Amino acid sequence: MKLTVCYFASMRDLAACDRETIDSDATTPAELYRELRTRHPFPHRQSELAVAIDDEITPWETPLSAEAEVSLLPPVSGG
Amino acid sequence: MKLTVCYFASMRDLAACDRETIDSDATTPAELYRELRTRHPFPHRQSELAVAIDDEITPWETPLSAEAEVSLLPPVSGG
Amino acid sequence: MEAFALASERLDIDSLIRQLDDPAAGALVLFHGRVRNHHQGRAVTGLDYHAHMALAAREGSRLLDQLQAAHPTCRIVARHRIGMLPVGEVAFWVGVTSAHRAEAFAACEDCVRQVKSRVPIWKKEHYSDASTAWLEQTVLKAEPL
Amino acid sequence: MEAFALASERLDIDSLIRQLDDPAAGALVLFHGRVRNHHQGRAVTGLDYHAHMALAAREGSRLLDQLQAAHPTCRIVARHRIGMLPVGEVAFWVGVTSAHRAEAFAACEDCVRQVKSRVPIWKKEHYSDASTAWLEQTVLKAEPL
Repeated sequence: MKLTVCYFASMRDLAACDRETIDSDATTPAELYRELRTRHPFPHRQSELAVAIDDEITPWETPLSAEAEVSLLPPVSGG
Repeated sequence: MKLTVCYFASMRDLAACDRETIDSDATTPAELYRELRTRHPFPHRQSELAVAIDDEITPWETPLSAEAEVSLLPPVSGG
Repeated sequence: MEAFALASERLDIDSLIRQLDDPAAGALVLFHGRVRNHHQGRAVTGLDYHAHMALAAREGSRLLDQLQAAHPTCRIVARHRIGMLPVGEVAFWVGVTSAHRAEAFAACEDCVRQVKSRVPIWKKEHYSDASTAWLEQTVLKAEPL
Repeated sequence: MEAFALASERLDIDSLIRQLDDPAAGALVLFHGRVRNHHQGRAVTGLDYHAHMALAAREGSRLLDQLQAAHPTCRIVARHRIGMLPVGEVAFWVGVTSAHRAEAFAACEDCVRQVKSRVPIWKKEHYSDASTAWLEQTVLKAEPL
């Protein structure tokens, strides 16, 4: 299944890209993140991140559909 | 004993003056205020007012000295 | 800059903020108390502020010293207008800078409350029917010596 | 005027205040969150703010709607800068008007806290030795549906 993954802040630096399109068998963001940690040196445990699918923050066990855009969101620091 | 009494806000309107110099036998501001209520239609009970002698807020039983300037201060409403 | 002052002219708020400015202070909390167009159901056209000038200047400065001591991470400045003010005008202004926002909010709210209750300032409301009334809200207290 | 927006240009605070202005509102409480020159003992020369733009705009608007509902006597507006900001620059601004000062203070502080913890914005600190670090402070939560 083709998915687009978007990275922000420290994760963007570690992935060395804003976004990438990957082919994945992951059925949930939780599975996808386990897979991505084998590709990039992300230090965050899943519980330290939030995930958005198509610009909506969502639980980690939400089913992924093809063409979904998945954003990984490290802890925020606005203000 | 000659005293100067200064009025503010509603008490100034009721006394129809900013200040007046009076001859009084009052030995404390409390006695003075009882006397002033016979001269002006002040509605305030003493407990609703504060009093300053020579620009210092002071208890009602503070002894008055000659030439003192006594300010009667109705409840404030700044802000 | 004086921590507290009475002002008979319009407040130059940009200038006050510039004087408060401090590159170490991340949080700036401001309070603008403005003349409202209504009070207790009546249409208000303006407020006329009077003070016991000497006592208000002294009590205000003393109060700001106490607030500064109570909120040591903050810098606190307050200004209060005197005279006739139209609706919308800033009658009372408090500015607080701090490295920490919670402290800045606490100090600002504390300052607003205490200036309103401890400084000898009075306001007369002018209503749309041309009548007026002095507001009397908080009895001043002599501070324990 | 939008209740929440991200801004890539310097905030025009006078214009924001004019738009918030309401003759029925006596109390105006403002928060300016500015770039500090230090953090945890290190000299900071600037902050670079990034956001998930689409999500931040949406979460910010949703949050402001919720704050507005929680503080019905208030009018609340918030702006957050994006991009590289020097020391002293206003990165985050909240303005609240209300007829009642206690409500205005509560709504302003509430808005500051919630924008900081619920909107996907990140800052990278730039230090005087030319090094940088992303700050990571609050884990975002999915809202219950």
